[in-house]
Amino acid sequence: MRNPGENHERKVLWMLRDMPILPLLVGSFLLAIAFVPHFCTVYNLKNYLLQSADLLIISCGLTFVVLNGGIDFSVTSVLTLGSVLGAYIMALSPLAGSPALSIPVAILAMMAVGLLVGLVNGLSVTRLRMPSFVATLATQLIVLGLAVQFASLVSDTASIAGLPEAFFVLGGEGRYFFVPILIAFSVWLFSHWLLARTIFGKRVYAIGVNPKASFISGVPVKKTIVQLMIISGLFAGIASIVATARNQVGMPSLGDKMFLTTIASVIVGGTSTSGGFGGVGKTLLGVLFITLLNNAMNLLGVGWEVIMIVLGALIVVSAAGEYLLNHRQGRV
Amino acid sequence: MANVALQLSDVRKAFTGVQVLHGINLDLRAGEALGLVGENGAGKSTLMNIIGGVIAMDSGRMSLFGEPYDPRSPLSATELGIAFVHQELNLFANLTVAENLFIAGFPKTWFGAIDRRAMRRKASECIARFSLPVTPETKVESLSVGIRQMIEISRALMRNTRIMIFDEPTTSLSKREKEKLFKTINELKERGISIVYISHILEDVFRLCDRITVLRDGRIIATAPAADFSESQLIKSMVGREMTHLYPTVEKAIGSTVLLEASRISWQGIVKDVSLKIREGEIVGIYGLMGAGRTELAKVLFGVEQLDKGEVTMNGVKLARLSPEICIREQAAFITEDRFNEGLLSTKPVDDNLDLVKMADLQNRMGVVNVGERNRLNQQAIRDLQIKVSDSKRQLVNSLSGGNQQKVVFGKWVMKKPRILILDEPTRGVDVGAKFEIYTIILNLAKSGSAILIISSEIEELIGTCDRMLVMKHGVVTGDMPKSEFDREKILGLAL
Amino acid sequence: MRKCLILHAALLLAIAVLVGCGDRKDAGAGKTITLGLSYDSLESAWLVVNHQAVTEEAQRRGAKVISVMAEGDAAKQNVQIENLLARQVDAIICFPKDSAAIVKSIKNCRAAGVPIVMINRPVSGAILPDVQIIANNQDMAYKVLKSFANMARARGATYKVVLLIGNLSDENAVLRKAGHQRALAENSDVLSLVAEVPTEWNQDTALKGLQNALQANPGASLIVTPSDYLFPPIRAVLQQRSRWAKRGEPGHFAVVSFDGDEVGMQHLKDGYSWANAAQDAHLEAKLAVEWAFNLIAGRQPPQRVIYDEGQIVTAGNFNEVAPNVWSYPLLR
Amino acid sequence: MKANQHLGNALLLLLTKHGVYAALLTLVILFSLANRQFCTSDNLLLILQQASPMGIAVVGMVFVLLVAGIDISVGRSMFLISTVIGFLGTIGNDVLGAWLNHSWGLALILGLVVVMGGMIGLLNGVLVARWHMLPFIVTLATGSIMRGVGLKLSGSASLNVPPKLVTLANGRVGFIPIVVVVFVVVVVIFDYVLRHTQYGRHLMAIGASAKNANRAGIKVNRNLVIAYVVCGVLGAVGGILSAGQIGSVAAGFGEGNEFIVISAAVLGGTSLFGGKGSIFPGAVIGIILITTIMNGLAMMNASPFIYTIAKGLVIFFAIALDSIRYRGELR
Repeated sequence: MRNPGENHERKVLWMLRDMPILPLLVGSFLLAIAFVPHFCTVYNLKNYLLQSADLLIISCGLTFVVLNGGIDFSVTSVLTLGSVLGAYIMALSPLAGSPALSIPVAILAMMAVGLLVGLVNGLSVTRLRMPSFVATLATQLIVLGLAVQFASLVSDTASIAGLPEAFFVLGGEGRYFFVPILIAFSVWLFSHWLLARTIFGKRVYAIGVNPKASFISGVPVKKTIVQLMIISGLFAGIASIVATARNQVGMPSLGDKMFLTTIASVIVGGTSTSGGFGGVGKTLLGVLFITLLNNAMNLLGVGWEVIMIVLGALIVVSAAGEYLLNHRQGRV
Repeated sequence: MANVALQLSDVRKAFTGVQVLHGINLDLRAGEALGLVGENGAGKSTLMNIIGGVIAMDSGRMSLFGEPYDPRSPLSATELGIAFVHQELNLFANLTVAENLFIAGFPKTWFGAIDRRAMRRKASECIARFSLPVTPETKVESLSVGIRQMIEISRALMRNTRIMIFDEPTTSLSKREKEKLFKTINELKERGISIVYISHILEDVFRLCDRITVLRDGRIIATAPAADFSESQLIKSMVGREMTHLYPTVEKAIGSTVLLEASRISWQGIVKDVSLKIREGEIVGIYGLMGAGRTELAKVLFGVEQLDKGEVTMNGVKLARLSPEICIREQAAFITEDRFNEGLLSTKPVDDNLDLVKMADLQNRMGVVNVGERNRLNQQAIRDLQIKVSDSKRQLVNSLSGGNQQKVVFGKWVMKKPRILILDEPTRGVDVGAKFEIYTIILNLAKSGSAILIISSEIEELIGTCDRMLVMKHGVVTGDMPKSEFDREKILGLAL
Repeated sequence: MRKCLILHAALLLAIAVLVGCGDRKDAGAGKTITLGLSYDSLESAWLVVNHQAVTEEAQRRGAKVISVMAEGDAAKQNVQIENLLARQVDAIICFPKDSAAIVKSIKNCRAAGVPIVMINRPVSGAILPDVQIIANNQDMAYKVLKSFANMARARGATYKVVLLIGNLSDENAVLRKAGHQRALAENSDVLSLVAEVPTEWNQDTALKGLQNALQANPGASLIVTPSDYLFPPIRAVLQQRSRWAKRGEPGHFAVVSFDGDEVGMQHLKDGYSWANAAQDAHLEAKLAVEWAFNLIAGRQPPQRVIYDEGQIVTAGNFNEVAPNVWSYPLLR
Repeated sequence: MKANQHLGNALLLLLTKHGVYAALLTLVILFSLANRQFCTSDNLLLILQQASPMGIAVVGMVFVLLVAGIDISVGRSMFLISTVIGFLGTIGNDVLGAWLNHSWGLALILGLVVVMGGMIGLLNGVLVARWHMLPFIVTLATGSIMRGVGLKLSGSASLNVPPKLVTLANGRVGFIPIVVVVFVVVVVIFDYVLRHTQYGRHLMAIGASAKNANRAGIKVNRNLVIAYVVCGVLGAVGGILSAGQIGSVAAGFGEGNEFIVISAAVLGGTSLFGGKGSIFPGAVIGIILITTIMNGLAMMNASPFIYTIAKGLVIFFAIALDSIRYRGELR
């Protein structure tokens, strides 16, 4: 600041601190193009984007909660219950005969599941004053149990197949591969708009930094927290639509293993776990990076267990890096 | 000088550029009780925190019984025999009395477990000394504040203590408990332990202390045997400073409409039956000592805490329920005393702080904030309040000086053009120059017809700015006087 | 600042190392055939042997093998198969996690023109893979229990049956349950069902479930398990109740099993169990690789499903039949 | 109105303090009515036996919860530890094999893997205490690392554990299962540590207020780390016994155990906000209650998916009760 020579360095530092993931993403992408066989093919890049789609949707929702310094473990269960319920409506319910009716009803139902679970989470946090990480841990179990129980009641086999072909468009079947990408992008754009442009977004950031000061400044803290939990649930519901359409069955195990990648996308992207800093822009980079990692390692034949180790280590490194940077800045 | 327990020479300390202690020289003799008096903000707590190892001094020397003394942590101070009885309680409510007494070092059996029998025995002795109505096994959470404080004192006494510092120890004690404490303190003196006794209750200070030191504005004004002071002399030397800063003069008129009215407000036994009325253009001050219930009154008025009894009327509207949101709707504003925790998003840029209140008015039906308008208003506020910030979009609030931080808080509310302002310690941690600017802001707001309530522990400030003053003591209003009757000693007398 | 840069450099380096670790010999490879293996998991001993046999057989034929593991996540298996397709494998051999969800991958393979062979676990759905190499689950489950019933009838014994049930998202489990139930119904004179214990293919669930079922039904005397994989918990429970005894010894508790892997056959040989339906890990591997090569060469199979008829080994015919079972050489 | 509020508060206090006993009693009566086999000495012993391995882990979790931390990696550290034991058996080294089949050799190896559990706890503790990271994020991440390492070791196959261990975990002393004996010993030792040692009292103090504890001269960070180490060690012991009970370690082993462990601790009255909780009776009654629910539901032939829902509801209500008087930030 005082020394003009430091100016350039400060700019780089600012960029690195604000978006440490960006150079990493670009670097990894170049590495992947150079060294991973078949990475840079149309088929694979298409896959790459498709694989990011549902992850992006669900991570965007989670970003809102993390911005408040909380967490939402229940998103994966919403994915599961949504998938099973939607598939039931489209394949087994009395509506199943007419896809024109059953598909919209199913879509609404899947979103309603997310909305409802989000509402329960939000009320648990604000009214019952439960910390979100346990409230959602509990709802995760309950919703998952409901999903599996429901599936076992309506169907002999656990997964529900026989969904209408038209529904698969939402999952990017055949030449409609752009549809899920478009959905994910719209959700992302909407989230970005919410956070950057609307009063709701500004309030989310304010509460994340200092709930007490926000309350005194007239921010409806409880209402906003309920809203962001609902968004998290709702987006998980939307992700459930895309994921179900992509896998073409309703699966009671759909979200089981997805939480780690989701939270890793948010945290590695650079949203602070203590709240108030970050956003869906960073989450987008996080999603692209994590999916790239998954995709490239898969192409290289690296096992999923290695990917798990890498994801865990990345979360630790990101959180530690955040601590180091903030500590020096005197934030904390 | 063999009998000097603790010697301080030229101890200095500054916080964010504001000098709090200007070269303190102090001797504490072995076995004496030294009273330390001064207004709030005179630097007593800072001084004691330096001695207790909670904060480090900037420069100066301390020596303890002739040895150089520079504590790194509260622990090292404790180990060297300095014990602290704080205003706020330091006990663990989930543990028993005996456990609390021995928390720093339990008596142990040969294999390392806690020797319960020894602990109970020693604790019983301790309890017996104060004849407290507890057993060693009583859980602290079930005890009254007074008893807890006595336990805290006992805890300090258990250690090999040579110097004990009491910071307002009697605020929550009953009369009987207080008598017991005084008896103990006298015993301690006889055993050769030095006492530093900080209190606003001058009567107690006279009764207990051998010598009294008066601290004002971070300087020692006088140190003399207690017998050399009279109570009125003492008060005079506590407040009797020359006007160090000037107050702006703004011509304004007080209207007849009552904008803020509170009647018979009570909250949790800390605010008791308080009523007040403020008219448009009027500035009302509330003076009181720490713990008088001033801050709590402000919080209740603004709905931060829910009042137990009473009514609040704003702009002639009787409010059934109070919350910051509702108060803001009635065009009220509240500047808290705790800027860091309650006023600012300190890790966010200036812009994000300035628009926090106003942004609710800048949204369209979709909830989209009009960014252009916001930036315009922010820039206007920065200009109007002369906030010194280079890049309001990027620069974090916590990188600003105290005065500019406070101006950001003002800016946040002023943008909303409030009709009612509640200001709690509006110039705390603000340097002299910025104080003047803040007074100007306040007076101009009053000129434009706002009703203003200022809470402060600086009498000067209230005398310089207010049209009327209330004095609070133990949650009750003990005095109400117009500007013509302002008199420092009378005000302090009502508050003490 | 420097720390920040070093951190980035280190992370990129780590990624580069990971990339370097992967094999990329096929980058410019010529005409070698590449087989993609997508297994759900290798939880049971049968699968371990089968997976190894497939790999060895393929390599013997000069093919290169890329193996991915879905770790019990059907959605991930679909993604992994997409990535295998991106790597331009010539054929895929798949042990699916979810019999319904895998249909999506079959479609993808169709679209990419890559043949896919299912091994051991059948597909339930409208679209079948090019070839399924599977055991005749329902038939074998029926036969093995029926042969036990015949032995019981001959000895004049009657049994109260505790039936273990696998994960119902696995078509194998569904079919074996059906086979077992048919045998139970037909032989109700000697076999009566007292409890069904869902295991989810989880040994811990099986342990607790079995403990509770035996507690609730003290008269039970036969455990029917759909897989040798569940033998460890069965053995543990019986040991706890002092019922782990050989045939003819006091306290003996009868067991009828499925798979014919090393563990199951050893228990049969040692006299702890009565009968086992052995499916051939080696044979199925050999057939799968053979048909993968046939399909690559454009030869279509006579029928879509090729059965491993399996062998029913019982206490009575052990000496004659067991030597034909693949795991026989491994027995002690 | 005031009086009403007081009554409500008193009721709430009663519920939080003694609700778990009432619930246990009600359940026992209900299940006994539903199935005659429930209230037999055999079945009650079985419940104890099923509860013991997880119960040992709950004791460790109480330590972490007391200092307002949490360890959601406990299920996965169980998986890693048990996999290591199974893996040693597959190496095929003769010496190692002989050790695994020898009582003292096995004891030594078990001792070593328990130390490994302690190291995992140490890592968690250091990241939480020294690096000021949120406990649930830290343990989520380390948990996934451990799972990855475990899967890498086992190649996702199920591994057999040494027969000696199976005999140990399923054996009995007289009529009492050995695991129950181990559980009782652990409870007695750690309850003693918590109640009667300086360390235990310091944990309570830190949980009540870390700031005050620091001022009172307690070494907060060191005590915090030790709490995580205890949790890691006891998690490892619980995991080993659980694997021994099953007789093998499959890829799904340990998944979800953290739910059981945490909810048992909270049901037993341990607060998530620190400073409140006990091992006996708290942790013990908590894990017995959960096991009883599972056992009873199984006896009533309930669908296994109902278990998941029941587990979720139990943890939800336990934590809702715990949170009612919480006055901190909402997040």
